[in-house]
Amino acid sequence: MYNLIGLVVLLPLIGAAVNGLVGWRIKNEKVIGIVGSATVGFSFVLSVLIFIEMLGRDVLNRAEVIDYFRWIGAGGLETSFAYQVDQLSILMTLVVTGVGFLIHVYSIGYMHGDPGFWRYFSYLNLFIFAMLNLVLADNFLLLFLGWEGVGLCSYLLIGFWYEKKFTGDAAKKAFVVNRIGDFGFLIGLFLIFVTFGTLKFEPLFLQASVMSVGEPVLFWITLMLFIGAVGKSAQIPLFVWLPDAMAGPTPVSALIHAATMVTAGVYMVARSATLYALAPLTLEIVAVIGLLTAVLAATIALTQNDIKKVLAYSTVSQLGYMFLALGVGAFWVGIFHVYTHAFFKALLFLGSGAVIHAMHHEQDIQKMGGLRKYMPKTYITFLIGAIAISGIPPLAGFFSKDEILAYVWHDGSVLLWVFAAITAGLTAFYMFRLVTLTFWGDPRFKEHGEHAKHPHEAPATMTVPLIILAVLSIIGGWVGIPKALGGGLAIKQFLAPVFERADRIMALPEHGVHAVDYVLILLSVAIAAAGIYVARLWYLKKPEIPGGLAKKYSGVYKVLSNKYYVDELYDAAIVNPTVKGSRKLLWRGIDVGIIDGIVNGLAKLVEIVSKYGRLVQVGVVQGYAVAFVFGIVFIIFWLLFR
Amino acid sequence: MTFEEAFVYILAAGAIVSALLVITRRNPINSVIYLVLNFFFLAALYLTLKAQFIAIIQILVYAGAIMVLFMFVIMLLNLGDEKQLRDRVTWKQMVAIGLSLAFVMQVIYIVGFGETDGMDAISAKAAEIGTVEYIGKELFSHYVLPIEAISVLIVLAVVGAIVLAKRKLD
Amino acid sequence: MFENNLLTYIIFSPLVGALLLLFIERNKHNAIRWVALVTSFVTFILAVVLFLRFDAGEAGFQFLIQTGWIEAIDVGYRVGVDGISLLLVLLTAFIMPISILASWSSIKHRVKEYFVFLLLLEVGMIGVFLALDLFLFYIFWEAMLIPMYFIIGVWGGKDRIYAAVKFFLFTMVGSLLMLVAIIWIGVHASNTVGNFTTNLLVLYEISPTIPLALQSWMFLAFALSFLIKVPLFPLHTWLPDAHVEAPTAGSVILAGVLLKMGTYGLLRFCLPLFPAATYEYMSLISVLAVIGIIYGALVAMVQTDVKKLIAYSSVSHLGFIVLGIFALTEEAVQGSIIHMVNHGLSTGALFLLVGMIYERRHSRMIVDYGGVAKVMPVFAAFLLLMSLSSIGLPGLNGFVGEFLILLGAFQSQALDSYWYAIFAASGVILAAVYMLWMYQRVMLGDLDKPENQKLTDIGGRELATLIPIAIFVVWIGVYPSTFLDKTEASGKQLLEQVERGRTMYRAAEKDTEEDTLVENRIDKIMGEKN
Amino acid sequence: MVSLNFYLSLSAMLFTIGVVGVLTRRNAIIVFMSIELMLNSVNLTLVAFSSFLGDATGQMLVFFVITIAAAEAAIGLAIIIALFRNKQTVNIDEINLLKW
Repeated sequence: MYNLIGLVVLLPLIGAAVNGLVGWRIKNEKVIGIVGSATVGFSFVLSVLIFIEMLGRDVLNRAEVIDYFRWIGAGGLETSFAYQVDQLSILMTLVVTGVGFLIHVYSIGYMHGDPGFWRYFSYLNLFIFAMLNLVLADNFLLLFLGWEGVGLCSYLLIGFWYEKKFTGDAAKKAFVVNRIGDFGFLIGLFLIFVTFGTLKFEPLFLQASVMSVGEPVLFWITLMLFIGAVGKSAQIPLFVWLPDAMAGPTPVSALIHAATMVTAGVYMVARSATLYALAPLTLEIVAVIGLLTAVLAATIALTQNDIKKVLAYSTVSQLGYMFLALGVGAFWVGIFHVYTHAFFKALLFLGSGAVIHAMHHEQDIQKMGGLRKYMPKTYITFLIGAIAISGIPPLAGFFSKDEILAYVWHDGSVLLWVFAAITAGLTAFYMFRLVTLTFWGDPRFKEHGEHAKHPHEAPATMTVPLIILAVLSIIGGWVGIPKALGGGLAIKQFLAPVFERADRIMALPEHGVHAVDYVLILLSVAIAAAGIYVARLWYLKKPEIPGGLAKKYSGVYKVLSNKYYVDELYDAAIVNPTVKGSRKLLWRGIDVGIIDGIVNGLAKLVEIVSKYGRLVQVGVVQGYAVAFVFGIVFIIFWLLFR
Repeated sequence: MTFEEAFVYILAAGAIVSALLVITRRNPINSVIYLVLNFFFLAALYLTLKAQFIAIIQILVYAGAIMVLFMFVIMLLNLGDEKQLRDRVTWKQMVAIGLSLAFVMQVIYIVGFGETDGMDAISAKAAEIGTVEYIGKELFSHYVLPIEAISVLIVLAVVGAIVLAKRKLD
Repeated sequence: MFENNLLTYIIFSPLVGALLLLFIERNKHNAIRWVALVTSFVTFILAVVLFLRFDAGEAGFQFLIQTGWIEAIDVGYRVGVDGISLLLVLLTAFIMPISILASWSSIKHRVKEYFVFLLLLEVGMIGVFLALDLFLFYIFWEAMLIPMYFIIGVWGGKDRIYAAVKFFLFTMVGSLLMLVAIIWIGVHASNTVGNFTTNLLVLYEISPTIPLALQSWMFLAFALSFLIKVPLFPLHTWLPDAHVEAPTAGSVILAGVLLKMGTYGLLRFCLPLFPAATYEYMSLISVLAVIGIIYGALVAMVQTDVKKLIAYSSVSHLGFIVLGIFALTEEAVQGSIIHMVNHGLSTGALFLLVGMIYERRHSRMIVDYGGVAKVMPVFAAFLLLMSLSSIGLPGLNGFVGEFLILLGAFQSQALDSYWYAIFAASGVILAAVYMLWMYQRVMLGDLDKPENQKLTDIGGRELATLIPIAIFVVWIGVYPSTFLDKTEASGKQLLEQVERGRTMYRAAEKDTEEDTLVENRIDKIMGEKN
Repeated sequence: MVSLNFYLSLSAMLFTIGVVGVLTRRNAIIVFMSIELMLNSVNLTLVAFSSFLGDATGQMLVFFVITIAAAEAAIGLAIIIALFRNKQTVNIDEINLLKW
């Protein structure tokens, strides 16, 4: 079965090629949709089969590298299209193909009637292809191919409705900001190659595992790779692209900008866990950046009114959480959170998509409210998602979030824990602010008369994926029930071989069940519950409170609702000076002014010299004769007196 | 100063004056007349050098044939006086005159300091080699090839002159 | 017999076509076009045969032809192909039919002369890549200038004369110095082996014996000529003008092949002939290359004219290639060779695309467009593909070259600094900025200009020019081994040749160091006495 | 007795007068006559040397020079006539076709 991993990767590419090359001739949306979904569906089925086979194998024998063909080979560099099937990659593959399949199905309904329907499915399939390359690659270069490939698809899909200017801007911004991260990633790759002489994971990590902790080159490698992750996973300071990326179709936001692509950074760090474990300084940076991002994004989310923007900042915040987990050395927890987050965040996005669909592309939550009665299925599923992300047991979010908090606590930094806990509370708060404003209360849009909106429940292709994801959001976390609650942490055991080297280096104490664990669990649930309660109180019962607060702390509110002016800062500090400097100084100044000036100046000089020089030869014969005589006189003179 | 010497000096002075007159006359007709005069002086000078044949040729060919051709052309073209001969002496002319003076100085300098030993008097053979007989013998023995060549050249020149000067036939 | 003379057939088959064209009446435009196309296609087939019969394991020259020519100074008709020139010959032969197709309808006056010039140009270009005799090389090098001069000057845009003269003079300045150096090295050979010679194979043998001081001058003379052609910052200003004014096919050939002659010259002549001087000047040239990468990208970013933008992007890309050459590692040199091909394909295709849209709309200004993707979806797809290839997206050809070059430069012991590669890698970011910004302003957004609404999508002939390029773009991106394998042995051998110069250069460097040390000591002693 | 130097100096002066004529006059015919002057001064030199050295070669050369002068005069005057026909002038300042 392992040999079929190539087919898992290839199927979506076939789908993309079919839809991309002949899709515009197939006028039938159903055919296009089925081609798009079925290829991903088959991939999912195949990966499930592989997964089952893996579970059947001996624990030590589960990982395998399937080498297909040579890619780039020159000098000492050898890379191939080779896929590493192991616990980590198969888990990611399952998430990608599984959630991807649901979103494909959902998109058939969501994108109905769009003139670019074929194009959309082609891009989406291409994305799955690239993402699978990313998670299955057995070397950093192939990972980079997937890494850039998903970036490209994200570019294409954000700018899918290219007639609007802001979609193009957002797409370009996403790509370019990602490229800044990729720059770091590339340098990281070079350093790895210089240090280890290979880019393949296994030999590389094997070599690394015997190196001593804290070696400078490892610090630089991991830092550079982390810069790549910062770009892809939208962390400080490169998070600015993700909220703008919401310009794309909502299923795209669900798939790419919530469930899969943005978690690539987390995956990559987890994959290189061995390296990171050897670089404690980088791990600290990862933890701090992660936490800062989590807090910052959560605070921005408090004030946003665009339903998708709230979810986007929530994603940024959750990604920060994942990096926090990685930063304290809990690599498996980071992946665990990626896995649960994929379910509930995809669910939330798809739910919001259903709402937007129903509200005829209205995204402002201040103009919604009371949708509960119009679209009950969407409401229920969305609510499940919100509860899951808030961390209320026994939904998925609780388990992963609780593990993160526990690890942070055991890491010994109370400060980190406090901020992480506050962020959890904020998360619960803004999610329920969203739920309240959208679904509860009275409608704030026109229900009757002209320009009235008539919200309606979404079609089955959209609701079925919602329901499936809702179920997964509930049960998805049960693979990681902590010991304190009598669970076995199945996912930890499953992933352990992947992180075995890193764990050995980190040597985190295997903490047993303590009273403090129960306290922590209770605390985190309490914080989440408090958040939910406050949100419900403020926005449902006493809507005057948030308004009052906003007025009272108008400065803070302004900063938050303007996202800390980060975009403006970047524009003023980097973008504008570069563009202006290039235009005025480099192009007009150096290129046209100095270099061409010198060139044309030389030409002018020749012209001027010639202009006077040619006066010697004006065609008057006597002039020539004078010169002639002069020559004679000169020669005689020279002969006489030399 | 013997009479002979005085005679040579007078002839020399005449040659120079007539030459100067050639290049300073406005009217080309006058120039031609003075040029003919100059040629006569030169012919006389050739005689003092005992070159009778050359002197005769000078009169016959130069003064007699060539200068008549000049005269003929000037009259054919009916040229008037040259304007602005002296009213505008350009810097180019100044330079030309200056250069020429420098040139003549140089030559005289060379002549003055040159080695002319054994040549302070006309050779005894001079009277012999200047005769028609001697020159004729030389021309048609030693110089027979050049003389044939030059005769061809003369023919070519005549044909060329006709071609150049004739009006178009159309 | 066929195989023995294969290279001669490849070089001169376009010439046969050009001669044939002379016998066709000048107003039979279609016949002229077809003859030109068929000729160039035949050349391409021959080049493919060459590619297939090429033995990748052999590092030296293959298909050698050596015939005497001017015996007195040992100038010969010597041609041969190795891994470095093979791909470039193939590229040239590949680009030509495409250029001819691209000129099918856009050239309307003096059609016959145009195609004759194109074919003559091909003779010159292929000759440059195959010549193994400095004299022969120089003749081809100059011979190719003339058709290009006329192609820009006669069929170009409105400032064509300025551009053509600028192009000509820039190139001329360099090549005259090169001629001096060719004579010089020939004279040096006569001191060493007894007779004046321009035989490259002989010169390769004696080159390490040239003293460093002499090598430096010759290197500079050669390098200046090549670097102008490349063009390296700050010798690049002829390029934007020439590109903008040239007709589409002219730009395609200019970007696709002509610029590569400079980088090829570096690899074939500068490095192996003057190995010690290479070490002396490598950091200077590499710094300029890195400046060129960033500078070209920044200037490209703010261009208002699409063609100029692509022209400046060439400056940036060629900076990568030069950096790769002077990094002197296997990865970088192979990367440079493959990147020459890549740049030829992707930038050539970009110029083709710009030419297509120019033919329809008669404007190259970015502001005149916007939202064109709506009316020209196929065009938009190709433009995106080629832009992405130019950006260096993994899976497409541009990445293979860029990555190998950067990797090679990063680990290069000769350059001995990470900073070259780090700064060069920032060009990767900027490439995304300028290409995507251009793409966004031209293709995306609202289709608000009425003249753009009537644009028609590309047709069959245009597709025929783009699809082959697209195939190669993906092929090289996914399975570059087909091409990289051919360059491996020759690249390795080149590095060995250059390596010989290292000890010489190090020794010379040490001498000067010791001299200064001694001087310092003397100064010290003198100072103590006083 | 008059010395050779005297003849040579005289000839130099005549030559220079011819040069001045060539350089300063605008009338093509007078320029032409000045050239004849220069030729004659050279002839004088040749004859003088011939007589003083007792060698006939000089006089032979003079013979040829005169022949050439005749040919030259014929051609030159023909050119002047042709020129005058085209330009209605013999002023050499106006005859500057050599400019290009």
